[in-house]
Amino acid sequence: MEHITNNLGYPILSTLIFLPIAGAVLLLFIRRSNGTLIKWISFIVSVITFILSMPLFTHFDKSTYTMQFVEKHAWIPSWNVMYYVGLDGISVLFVLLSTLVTILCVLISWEAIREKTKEFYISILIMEGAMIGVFCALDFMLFYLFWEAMLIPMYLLIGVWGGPKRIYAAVKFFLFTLVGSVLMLVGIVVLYFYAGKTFNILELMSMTYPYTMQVWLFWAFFAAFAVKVPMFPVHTWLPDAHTEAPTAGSVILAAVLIKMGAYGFLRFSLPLFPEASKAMTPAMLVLSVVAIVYGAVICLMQTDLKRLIAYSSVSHMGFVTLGIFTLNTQGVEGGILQMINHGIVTGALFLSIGIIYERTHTRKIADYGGVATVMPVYAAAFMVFTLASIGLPATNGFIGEFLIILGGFAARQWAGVLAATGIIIGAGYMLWLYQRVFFMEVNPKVAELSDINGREFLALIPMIILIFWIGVYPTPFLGFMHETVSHLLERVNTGSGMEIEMAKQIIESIK
Amino acid sequence: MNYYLLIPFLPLTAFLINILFGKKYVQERAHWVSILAVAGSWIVAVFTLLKVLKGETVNEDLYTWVLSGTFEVSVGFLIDQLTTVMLIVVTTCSTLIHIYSVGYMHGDKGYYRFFAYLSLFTFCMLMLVMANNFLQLYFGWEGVGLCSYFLIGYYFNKKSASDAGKKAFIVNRFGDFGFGLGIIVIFLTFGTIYYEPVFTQIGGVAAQTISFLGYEVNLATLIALLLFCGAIGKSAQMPLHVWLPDAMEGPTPVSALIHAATMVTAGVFLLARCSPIFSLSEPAMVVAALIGAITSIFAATIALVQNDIKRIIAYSTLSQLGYMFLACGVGAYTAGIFHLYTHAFFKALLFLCAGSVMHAMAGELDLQKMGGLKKYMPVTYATMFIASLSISGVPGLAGFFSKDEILWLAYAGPSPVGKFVWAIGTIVAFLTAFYSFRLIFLTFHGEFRGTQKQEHHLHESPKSMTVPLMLLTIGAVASGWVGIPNLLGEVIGIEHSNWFSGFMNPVLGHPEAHGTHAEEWMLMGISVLAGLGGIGLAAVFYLGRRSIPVLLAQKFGFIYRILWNKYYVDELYSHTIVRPTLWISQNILMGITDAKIIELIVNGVPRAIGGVSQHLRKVQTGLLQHYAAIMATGALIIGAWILLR
Amino acid sequence: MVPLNWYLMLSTVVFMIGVFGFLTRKNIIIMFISVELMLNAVNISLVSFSHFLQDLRGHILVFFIITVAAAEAAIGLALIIALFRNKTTAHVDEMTEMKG
Amino acid sequence: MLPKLFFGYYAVVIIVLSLLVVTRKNPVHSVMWMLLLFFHIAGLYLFLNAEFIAAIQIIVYAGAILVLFLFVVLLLNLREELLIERFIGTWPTALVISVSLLILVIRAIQDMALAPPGNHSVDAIQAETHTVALGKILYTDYLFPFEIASVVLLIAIIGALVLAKRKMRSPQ
Repeated sequence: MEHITNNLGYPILSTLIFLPIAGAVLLLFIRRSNGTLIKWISFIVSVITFILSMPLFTHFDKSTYTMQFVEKHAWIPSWNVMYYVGLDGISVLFVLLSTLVTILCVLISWEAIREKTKEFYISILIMEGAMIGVFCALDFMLFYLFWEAMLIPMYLLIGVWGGPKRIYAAVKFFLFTLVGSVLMLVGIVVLYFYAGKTFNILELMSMTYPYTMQVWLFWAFFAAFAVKVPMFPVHTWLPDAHTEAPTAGSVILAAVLIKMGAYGFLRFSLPLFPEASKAMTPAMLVLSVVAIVYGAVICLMQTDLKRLIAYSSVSHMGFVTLGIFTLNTQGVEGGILQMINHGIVTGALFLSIGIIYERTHTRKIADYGGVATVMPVYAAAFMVFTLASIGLPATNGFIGEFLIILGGFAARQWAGVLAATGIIIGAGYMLWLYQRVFFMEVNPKVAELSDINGREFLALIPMIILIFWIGVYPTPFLGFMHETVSHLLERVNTGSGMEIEMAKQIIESIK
Repeated sequence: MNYYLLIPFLPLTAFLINILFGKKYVQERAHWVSILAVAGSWIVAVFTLLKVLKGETVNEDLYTWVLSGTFEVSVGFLIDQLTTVMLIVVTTCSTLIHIYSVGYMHGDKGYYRFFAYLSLFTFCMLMLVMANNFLQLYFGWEGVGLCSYFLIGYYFNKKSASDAGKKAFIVNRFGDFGFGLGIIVIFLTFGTIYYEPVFTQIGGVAAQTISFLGYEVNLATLIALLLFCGAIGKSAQMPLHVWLPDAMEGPTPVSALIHAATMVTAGVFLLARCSPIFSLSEPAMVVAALIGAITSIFAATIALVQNDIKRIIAYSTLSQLGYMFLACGVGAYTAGIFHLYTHAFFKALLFLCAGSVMHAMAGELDLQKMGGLKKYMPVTYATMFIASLSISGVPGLAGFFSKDEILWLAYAGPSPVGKFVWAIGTIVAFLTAFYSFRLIFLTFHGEFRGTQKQEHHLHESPKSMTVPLMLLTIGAVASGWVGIPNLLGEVIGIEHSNWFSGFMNPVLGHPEAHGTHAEEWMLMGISVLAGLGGIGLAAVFYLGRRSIPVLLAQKFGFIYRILWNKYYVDELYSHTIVRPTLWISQNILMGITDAKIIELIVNGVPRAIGGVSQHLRKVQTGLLQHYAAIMATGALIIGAWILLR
Repeated sequence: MVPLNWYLMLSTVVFMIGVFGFLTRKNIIIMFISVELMLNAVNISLVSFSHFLQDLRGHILVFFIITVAAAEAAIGLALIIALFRNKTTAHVDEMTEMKG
Repeated sequence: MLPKLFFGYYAVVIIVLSLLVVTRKNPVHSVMWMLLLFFHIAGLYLFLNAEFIAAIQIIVYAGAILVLFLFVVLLLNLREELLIERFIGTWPTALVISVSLLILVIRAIQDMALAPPGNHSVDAIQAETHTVALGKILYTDYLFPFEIASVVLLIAIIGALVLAKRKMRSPQ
């Protein structure tokens, strides 16, 4: 199990985790009144982090499923807790996404955040460190630490810099996620004791657990991940949180935070509890399909820009969970790619909405109309995001959704068919939104708007490039996953050896 | 790099230049970029045609597009006879319409944008026809749909235009839903979605059945019908035809290029491309033939009573597309493609003429306000008259040859519904001639019925518009001469005069026809008579006694209203699909599930905890000594428990 | 010889008087004095234990208790003064901000 | 017999004085009774061979802490004090709690067993005097706590200063 490959010779992951946090500490010593310096420092820190994360893209060894860039140190020896980080094909892209998105968040908040600037950027940078930590952690205690650590800056982002109902939204967000993760903590502790006091995720993954225990733990972890995704019945925090959060908060939430649920399913639920996952597949597929259709239909009647995009996230994340629980190559790879896609596209949509919200201070769709006339460049960019969101070929959304539907259809025909209806409705609500905001007569309320400036353009352009890059030539991105996914599916589909154990027990009892 | 890559990528380059630099740098010169690119494509396409004539076909991959497990698909190009025909049709029409647009769109605010979209469309259409696998076909398929959306909604400040664009896109999505599933079923059956292996293996699995959503279905039928869903969406066949008439909100060159000549015929192209699959499934063929026949008569009847000049042509397009489907449905793929090819010329011409009329009438579309335009715009009149003759099937013109071939093969072919669709086709031929000439007579003959101001404004269109008209007229007249039926060919002394059919033979095969020469002459006579009869009747109604149509409309008011309201299909969809969905969204999902059930649980638990704590808080008196006393009591209890245990 | 138990009982009685005073008096200074009383009661028992066990560690403890008591008195009384300045009362029943 | 008499005297006086301390209405009286109480406790310490402790009991407690108390008491409003009820309303409950605890602890004392004695017998202490014996332990085994105690005192001094200081007028 312990093949350590691809060491760059320096602790790249720790650098990525702690550089933003160090930046946040540095900000502590800057005078509150010196807003420009604060912004520049956070911008530079995020850019450096992004540049430093580039070796992950270029030096990742795509021919192996093992963990790469591994660092392992004892941390709390008495509990056998380790500082153990590493990346594989599932997680590497998310680290890159996190570092990219943080830059854009800093850029987009440049003018929008005028109060408590210092605290805002500190929160953003700490958030970045914690997000990267979640994706890298290979020790359950470390993972849980980062997982919960993310909550605090996000809670502050919503609760301090949010809209009028921010307290309600922040508390709702916090409680939902906390309730879920506490159940996961119980699951972690159970695993810890069952496996002979180890938090090492890789070690835990190579063990065999009895079926009943798997099922219980599956649901415990499900609670944490389903809330984060969010899956169908526990999705209501998302619209509130998105609506009230400041732009940067929404972007981080959409682009990275809600990916962690789906990431958790892939990283933990499937390999740790293969038999339970397999047995629960129908339930998961039903929930996913319901989320797809439900989220899409409910989008049709939204009157609030952000709320609409938030519900569309529910629908799109339904695709992701559907893909994951198809348990076949196309579905899972499509699911992972769709997570990236959704991060890019929905992140970009929230960036765009933030741009226009900054000008008009209204999120009501009815207050817009004819924006394409006054802001043509912005309209063009938003069109690209809309098209990617509805999965037009040559944009990234298509590749992901097609692979997922293909996988879904192969797993259960009804799942593929129903998921495909989500695409029809998706086109409906997104185009309707676009029409009401950008087309038709120019609403007097928006007649005076100026088109986007260079800074805003800079924040959108990486997303546009990525959308077409993944859409036209996804091989570099899909290439990361092949080995890891096939290894994962091998583990899930051949089982953890539980049947053999059970057979042995039966033979014993006969004797 | 291969030469044929220039065909799609020249227009793509033009699009990128125009969209990125159009506003600031290119501006009024945008048409040069696009026209040069499309003309370049045309030249390469002709070059390709010459190569294919020599028998050199191409089937190559450019690069791997998607790779996931066993699912592998490339961006690849297949150039065979069918592709070549489409390439010629697309690049020719596109080039001429680009030139026409220079005059038509002159002075428009979004000039560069218009040409950018046209070029993008051309790119997508070319990718569609040149694909060598289903996924790339799907890419082009959705791409042209997107361009159609952009161009229909080109005047996006108009609500009706943006509505129409959106409608087109969403209705097409319904079709693409089936198409996408079809591709998935193909992959799961064959393990590949390249045309070549699929078409070679389909014979082996055609007899298999597959359980689809609990039903046992024949595999070939299932695949064919799913693909057919896509085709009826794109080609606006019943029941997904509703978007095409509304699509006339776009600028007229767009209607000519996208909604007449090229994009809407993609459905026919798909049927022809997948003919190996369709041919194996009789049910799918019958469905295609019937849908085609029904659409053609359905649209033709609506066209009889409409007054909007572009809508009449749009319904005419629907009707002609129905013809092509009908042809494919009876196995006459060659005839379908032949009709596609001739139709592209005369229908594009009709639209461009209508555009020319609109140009003169300052955007007026109502036939009732026109009349007597003949003397103001002779070129437009002449070209449109010829186009109408061609669509009516007057012998010698392009429409005659293709229509005649379809009707003959429907009648004489092996299809179980052949005779029936032949009868409908013949009736439609009559109706087509009637409404086409109704349009001509009401527009160009008689007295002008518009306002003084409009009359003053009347003028012939500029050269950039009339020259393409004249060039297309050549196509409308002569394009059919490559497919003269052998029967006629013998008479005029040319052997193998149906050269087109021979050319397509390697791809589409040769349809069976069982009939005598006498029968063939008779059918030809009937269809010519139907066409001439339609023209004659229109002349009687609209040149002679103008009172007859009014009287008929009054007498059969019920039928007239149904036709005028297009059989109420839009209303039907609005009441059965759109509104219920919105109602469910608003009242059930937002009103009950999310707001009541889930929120009740979500907010109810904390509220219950809050309620309990309201009582518990009374323990907190705030008096220090009470806390201390409780602490002491605790110590007492613990001590007692330890000591007295 | 006086038995150890006698000392311990004395200590207990004094301690409980302190508890009673702490639990009942309104005046915060008397409450504070009651705390000192309790500390002294404990000191008595510690010194007597030390004597009977022949071990000086009890004395050490008493020594530290007195130190802490001094610190506590200084801080506590300063708090009382600060409190009195804000509230102009030294009665705990008038300070019930923590009431739920 | 004599030691028991002696102890009896101290015990009775200490208990009575304790009761007086907690029941007097006037805080000044309470403090005064407390002073007397401390002297008696010091006497009891002498009785237990703890001379040094007895000395600091007088010096620190009686001399420093109580004076501090007295200062504070005199700062407060005494006149109002004499007018109001001295106990809170629920004092019977507190009495029950105290008495129950008392019974419990006395009961516990009954079945107590002593550990084996250490090596600081009365004779040993007297041989080198109590202060020296205590100092030897304090400055060797308990040096670190001793230092901490000094820090605690320092903090207490600063803390008391900060707390009791009148609020500076804020800059605005």
